[in-house]
Amino acid sequence: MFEMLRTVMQNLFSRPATRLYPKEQREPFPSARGHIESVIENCIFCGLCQKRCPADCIVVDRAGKDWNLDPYRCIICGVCVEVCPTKAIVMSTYFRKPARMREPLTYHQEERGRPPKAKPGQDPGEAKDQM
Amino acid sequence: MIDNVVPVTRETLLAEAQRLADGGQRLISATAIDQGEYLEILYHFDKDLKLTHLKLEVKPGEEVPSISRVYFCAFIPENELKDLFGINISNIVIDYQGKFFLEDEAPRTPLLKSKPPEQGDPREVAR
Amino acid sequence: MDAWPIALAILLPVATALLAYIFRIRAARVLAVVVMAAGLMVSALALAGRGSFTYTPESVLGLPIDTLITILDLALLGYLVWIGLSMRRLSVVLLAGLQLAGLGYLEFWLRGSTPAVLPAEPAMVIDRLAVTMNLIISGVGSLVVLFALPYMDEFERRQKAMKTRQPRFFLFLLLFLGAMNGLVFSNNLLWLYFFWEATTFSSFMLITHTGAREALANGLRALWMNLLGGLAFVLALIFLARNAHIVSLRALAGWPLAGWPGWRGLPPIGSSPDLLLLPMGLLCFAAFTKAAQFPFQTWLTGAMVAPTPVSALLHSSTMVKAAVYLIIRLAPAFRGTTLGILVAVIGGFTFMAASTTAIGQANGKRVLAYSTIANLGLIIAMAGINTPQALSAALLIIIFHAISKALLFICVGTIEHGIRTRDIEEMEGLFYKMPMTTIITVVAMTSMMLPPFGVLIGKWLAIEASVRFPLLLPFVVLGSALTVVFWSKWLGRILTVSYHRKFRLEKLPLLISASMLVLAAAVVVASFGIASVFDFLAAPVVRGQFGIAGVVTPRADLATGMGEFIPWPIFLLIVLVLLAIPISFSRVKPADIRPPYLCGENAGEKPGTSFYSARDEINLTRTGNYYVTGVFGEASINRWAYPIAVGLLLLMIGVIKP
Amino acid sequence: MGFISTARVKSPWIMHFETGSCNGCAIEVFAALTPVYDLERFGILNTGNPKHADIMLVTGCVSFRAGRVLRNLYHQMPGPKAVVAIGVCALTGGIFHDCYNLAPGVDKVIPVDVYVPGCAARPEAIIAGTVMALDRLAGKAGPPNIAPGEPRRGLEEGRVVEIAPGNSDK
Amino acid sequence: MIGRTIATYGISPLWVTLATVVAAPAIGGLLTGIDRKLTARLQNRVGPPIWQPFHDLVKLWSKERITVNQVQLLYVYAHLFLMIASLVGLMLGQDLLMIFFIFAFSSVSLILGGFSVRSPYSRIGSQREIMQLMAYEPVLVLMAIGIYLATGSFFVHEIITSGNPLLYSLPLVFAAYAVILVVKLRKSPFDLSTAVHHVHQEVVKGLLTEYSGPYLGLIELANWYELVFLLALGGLFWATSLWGALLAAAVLFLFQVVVDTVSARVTWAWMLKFVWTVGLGLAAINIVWLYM
Amino acid sequence: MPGRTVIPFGPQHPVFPEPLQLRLTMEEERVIDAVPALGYMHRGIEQLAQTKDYAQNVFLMERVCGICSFMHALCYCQSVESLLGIEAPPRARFMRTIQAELGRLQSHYLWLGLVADACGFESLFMQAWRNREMIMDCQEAVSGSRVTISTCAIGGCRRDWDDGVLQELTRRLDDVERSMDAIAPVFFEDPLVKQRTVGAGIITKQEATLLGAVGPVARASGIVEDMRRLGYAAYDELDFKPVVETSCDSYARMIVRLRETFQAINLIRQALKKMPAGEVLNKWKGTPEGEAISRVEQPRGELMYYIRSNGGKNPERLRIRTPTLSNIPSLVKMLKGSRLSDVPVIALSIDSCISCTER
Ligand code: NFV
Ligand code: SF4
Ligand code: SF4
Ligand code: SF4
Repeated sequence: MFEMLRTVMQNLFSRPATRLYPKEQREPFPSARGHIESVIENCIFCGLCQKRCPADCIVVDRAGKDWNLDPYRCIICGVCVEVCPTKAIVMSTYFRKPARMREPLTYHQEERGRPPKAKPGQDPGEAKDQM
Repeated sequence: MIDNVVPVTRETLLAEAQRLADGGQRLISATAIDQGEYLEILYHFDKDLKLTHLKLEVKPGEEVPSISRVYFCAFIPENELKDLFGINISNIVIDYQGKFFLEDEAPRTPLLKSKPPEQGDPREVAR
Repeated sequence: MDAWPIALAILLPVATALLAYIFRIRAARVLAVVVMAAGLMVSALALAGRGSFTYTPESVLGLPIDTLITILDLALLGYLVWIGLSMRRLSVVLLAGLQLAGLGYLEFWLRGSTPAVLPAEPAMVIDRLAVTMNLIISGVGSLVVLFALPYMDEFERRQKAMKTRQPRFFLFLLLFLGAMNGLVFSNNLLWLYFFWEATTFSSFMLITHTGAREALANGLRALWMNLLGGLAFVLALIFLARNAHIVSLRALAGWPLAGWPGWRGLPPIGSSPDLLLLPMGLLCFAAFTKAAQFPFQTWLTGAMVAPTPVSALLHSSTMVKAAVYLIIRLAPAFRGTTLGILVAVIGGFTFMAASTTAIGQANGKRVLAYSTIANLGLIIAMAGINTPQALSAALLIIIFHAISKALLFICVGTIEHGIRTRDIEEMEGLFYKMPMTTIITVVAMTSMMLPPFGVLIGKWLAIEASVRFPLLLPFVVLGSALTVVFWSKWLGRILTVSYHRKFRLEKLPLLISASMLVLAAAVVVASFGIASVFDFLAAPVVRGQFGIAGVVTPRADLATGMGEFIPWPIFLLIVLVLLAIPISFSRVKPADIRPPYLCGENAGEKPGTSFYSARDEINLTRTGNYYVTGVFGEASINRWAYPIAVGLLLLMIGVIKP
Repeated sequence: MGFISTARVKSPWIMHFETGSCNGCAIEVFAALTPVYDLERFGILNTGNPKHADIMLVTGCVSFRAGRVLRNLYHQMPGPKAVVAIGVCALTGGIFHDCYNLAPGVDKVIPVDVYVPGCAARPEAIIAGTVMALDRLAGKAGPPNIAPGEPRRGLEEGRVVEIAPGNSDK
Repeated sequence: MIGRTIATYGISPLWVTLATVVAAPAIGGLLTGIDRKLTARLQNRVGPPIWQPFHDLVKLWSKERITVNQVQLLYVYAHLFLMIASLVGLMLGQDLLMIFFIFAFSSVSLILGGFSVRSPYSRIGSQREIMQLMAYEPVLVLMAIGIYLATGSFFVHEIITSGNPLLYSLPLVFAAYAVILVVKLRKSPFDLSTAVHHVHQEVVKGLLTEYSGPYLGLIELANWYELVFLLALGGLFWATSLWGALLAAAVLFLFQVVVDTVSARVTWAWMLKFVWTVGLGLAAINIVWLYM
Repeated sequence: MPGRTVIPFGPQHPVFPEPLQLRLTMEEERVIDAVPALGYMHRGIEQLAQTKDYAQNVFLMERVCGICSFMHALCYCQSVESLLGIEAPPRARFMRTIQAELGRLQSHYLWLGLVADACGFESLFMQAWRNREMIMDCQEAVSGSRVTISTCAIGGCRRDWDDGVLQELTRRLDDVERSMDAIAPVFFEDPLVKQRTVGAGIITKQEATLLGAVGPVARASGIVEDMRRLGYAAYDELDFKPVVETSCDSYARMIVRLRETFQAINLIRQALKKMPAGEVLNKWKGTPEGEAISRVEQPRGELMYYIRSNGGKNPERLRIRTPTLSNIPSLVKMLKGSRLSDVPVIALSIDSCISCTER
């Protein structure tokens, strides 16, 4: 009891350990695996990522030039990022923000050089810009 | 490959287990492998970091005596084998009757590659 | 004539008893008992309406009553000896035989030349205390007897009795009523002794009513313990007659009163009050046995094998009260003596020990028995310290305990017949089976332990009264705290209402529901009007003894000068809460009723009570009460309680040595 | 916001139930309660009892047995109530979506309000998800999500909550 | 305090009652908030805002009312009303013993509420609450007696006006009271029957498991009254001055907060042993000393 | 005479972070029988592993459990490596050791918090978990993820650490140790904690062997049993002695884990000092064949992977035997005769991890 008393008294007179998320946000570690994003313009639809993904959450539609990701199944292992020959998948250090709907993302490659487009209603963005 | 594999039969299993128990061996676990025709059951034992295995081959549906009277802790892997492979292990100290991990909605004997034996679902029997 | 209510009170039950025994027709018995109950109530009210008076009946059918009583007394003791012989119980033979000898010595050797009746000292004194007791005996007693009528029918059906033993049962039950009334009216100690033994006797006959082996064993235990007290009583009588020439209760209690005539006209001898300590101590000892104080508690718990009306009447509300009645009568004499303190301590100790033991009991009737013992102990403790407040507390507890406890026994008897067990554990969800009984039981239990009911107010008074008695205080404090424990446990169990079920009012025989309802109403009304009850019944007694009441009733409440208890706001609150019942029932829609939390595994038809567990089996949950038998079990309590109780008794005997 | 919805938003009590997965997310839920993240700042209490909870945090991929429990617990929560599914297991089954002993996804069993992705979901994400679920308590959110398809069997009479939009608004 | 005001200025009891009924929950709620904040700070956390309990209460009242049976509500009302009654009794300067009995009644109704459902956890909680009752009840009564012996009255208003602070004559009783305060508030190490605010308890929420929504809110409200009642009772030990009383109450309050944070839960057997030896012992020694 | 009480303890119960049910039959609060009911967390990983290829399975095995996830991957990789007949490069072996010990550290801290909570000691729980966050930060610093760190790969480690990471690790370790020193005495000496744990759930040495107890449960009963003595990863080059206590009760188990946290820090320091430079990943080709067993010492005890391959793309059979599975018989034994209030303490004293148990 007295050992604990010392600790709690120290606590009372020191700053709380709490990180006041969302008011204060810590910079993620540089190597942090937050979520993956596609740089769809780089994709060559080789299908490697689909083959190696342990959670089967990528579907590459070569014909329709669609790169489908179920971000709500992705376990953020980073294998796809590693195997992609063209660096068409990048790992963001920010975690994916919570959502009210659970629908897969489809990246469609219009033609090279155009920005990626997500399905309406979906925001693959980061938690950072949410709060 | 693994060493120290002692083949046993259904008759000698209990005696062998008892011998190992007397020798101060600790039961690690039991593993079943579906070989199509027959099931291979490996009982793993350990003493001073050295492994010993008992290897038993059974046909689907054959009754296997439980070693849980020798090693109380065997009831866990045995119930597991009963659930996942439908191995007919009799006389388990705490018998979950095929409902150890799986409940009614789950598929029967999911790890068995062949068709489950025709002796009826242990879960049905339990009910 | 003045005396008709007295005659009615004593003789009517006796006559009815004989009638019921002789005419073995059920209808006749019922009629006779109903008439008797009415008669008793009338007589009790008549007596209550009158001031104190004395009365000395001369003779019956030409036989001097003194002689008659002597003869009956000897016959009774002789019969008891015979019982002892026929059951081969040496202790009974010995104790009854010794009493017989003592009585013979008293009557034949000590009797002077001619029996001169003493005009100065009446044989019967009817004062407020006697009236109070009479009201309890005749009021509560009659209700219990009425309850017994249908109860015994059911009882015999349950027992599968071949031949009805009801005539015998009612014979002793009603004889007891008569004897009890006689006891509280008697001033002549010899008479009192006779009635005392008569209650012992009928208690024995009623405990052994079924004739089962356990009943016989327990009956014999009750008998020898009570006979031990009887022996002490006789010894006290002999001592009083020989050395002090006193044979009247009033004289004994009022001693030393100058000019008071002694026995048979002789002046009391001996000048020191210490001289009387011995007989007084012996009488207290007799009272301890009868009130089942530790270490004699076992006879009363054993007596619970008797049919429930017996427990209700003899072993809680009346017979055992005879003992505390005697102590209250004697109390003025030993006020302020060491004997008084010791009596208080013994009572207080019993109060605490019995309350503690009750926690470890799962048998409903045994809980009631221990609670009775505890309350008797508290009353004795109060009588022992005998201050105005203490006396008020004692009287209040006598009154309220009698009503509540009789009601409780009736309820438990009814429950026992309803669910076939008296095990508290089995009373779960009683509300669905017997809603009315349950509610009344709840009222009764609440009245035993919670404000604003009489028993608790009595306890409050008792605590305030014992503040100045440090030796008694710890017992009273612990005892009253522990009382709550066993009651709330039991109460909780019967109040359990499980999930989603309909219920219907149970059908009870008219006499059972009537007696229950009347008693329940009496509990509530008397507690609400506790101030009037106190003013009418208790205050005169206290004032008679002390000149002051000690407790006043300024605002329909009780105030002691140290504190004040105002019950009616609490009543108001309770009524307020009760008004919430219809509201709460109407606001809860069926869809709002969800099964209880079972860690998410509710299962089965009644999702409230069962859950899935290993192998997806459906298991029933249950929750047992805590009895902590390792601490509160009889065996573990007795381990320390017996030595202490025996030690206290020895101490008392040491104090009274002349 | 009204008086009542303010209070609701400021005092969301949570209950956590793990429905069978790797525990990673369950432990992160715990971590969110501890000093460094301190959910209690938001007035959140971990009640551990469905009858007291406003928000149920569900982790794990809903094995059959746990599904039975999950639905029962949901039924015992008083409305308005919200459900936050945490971790990809609870969302779709994640890496386990092909396993035989589960019908992956919490929304197959009870309506879900907020999905918190991640494997494991970080405590910050859990906080963010819980805060998002407050809209439901304030009465501002649309109907919760239910996975299409047959309701799961094995739930006896009297325990089944009809899965219909708006159920948790009751 | 207020009792003295009545005694000296003759304020109508009705006003006192009203003021008590209104002010006590405000104070109690705030104190609960401070308690939670302080606990959080002692644990190196930020913790909820101080007025958090009020949010909780309003929220609970606005929730769907679900029950396990229809009669549960009854016990809640009884608990609440009787708790208010005991506080009002205290404020009106009534007989201390009577107040304690009403207080006990209030606890018993909560126990019965726990018993009234066929839910194992709630009933185990009730059983344990009975054990707690068994532990603290004798100490409370002894405390009343000690106060009587020191002041010659059971009336709170006379106790207040009786001269010396009670703490001079009853220091050990005060200590015993501090012990049972922790028991009564169900704080660690004696949080046996129910868990106070997010402690994980083997009996889930014990006694309160089956209460939810508005009913739970009422119990929470009763808890606030109870807190004020118990602290006011503590204040009685230095009732000669308002500041003294507040100080005594504050000391007790801080004591229970700190004890709550620095101790593990004990078993009820141990609690019984502890309270009956240490608590009763302290009180008894003090009282024996008063007799001498 | 006292009434029997039968209650479900779990699956949803505040003292269990995971679904596990104990059906307790009690007399008053004395447990006379406890029957565990499992199956709430069973997914069927052993079967799923047969459908994924060897590399993907690393990630699956990590997710057997989120608490001891790294060592699952490690053990799996070791078993595959021994099938393939390859070895991880030395630097990778040291990195594996460090991460394994970090995992042990956080797992023990997690447990210390939970057991404090089970004793009803909330602030101690908070303290333990606050300290655990520092270890989580270490983990995140070295791997980029808090829980499932996904750093192990067949043939070594996926990513090398640069000096910044190593320095960061050294610095944070000091913080961890300092904060640990502050609360360790509470576990060691607090009278109330001792009152709850000493004598609770005794399991003697003989019983422990027959019941198959492993890890801290066995070591607290005086059995010197520690798979790290097998010398996998870099353990053969580090200096350590298994922590053994002999009082056989929950207190001993607590002390074993507490001392192991200090030991873990020590091991990490040693490993950091001795860590060689070089490659971290050996490339491999082809499909393995045969059968192999690999065992590692998890925070909760011995973990065994049995793998059999017939040369296909996927393993033919993968058997995972986790420590908790072996400790549950001991739990059943310990619970008999305990008090209800001790059930959480005892149930936690084997540090049950149901997700491991049921896979
Ligand atoms: N340590 C560990 Fe595990 C493994 N393998 C085990 O029971 O935590 Ni989830
Ligand atoms: S691996 Fe890269 S390039 Fe190939 S399909 Fe995937 S994203 Fe496109
Ligand atoms: S991160 Fe892993 S799980 Fe997610 S898409 Fe890439 S490979 Fe699949
Ligand atoms: S989402 Fe990932 S970390 Fe969370 S429980 Fe599932 S597998 Fe574990």
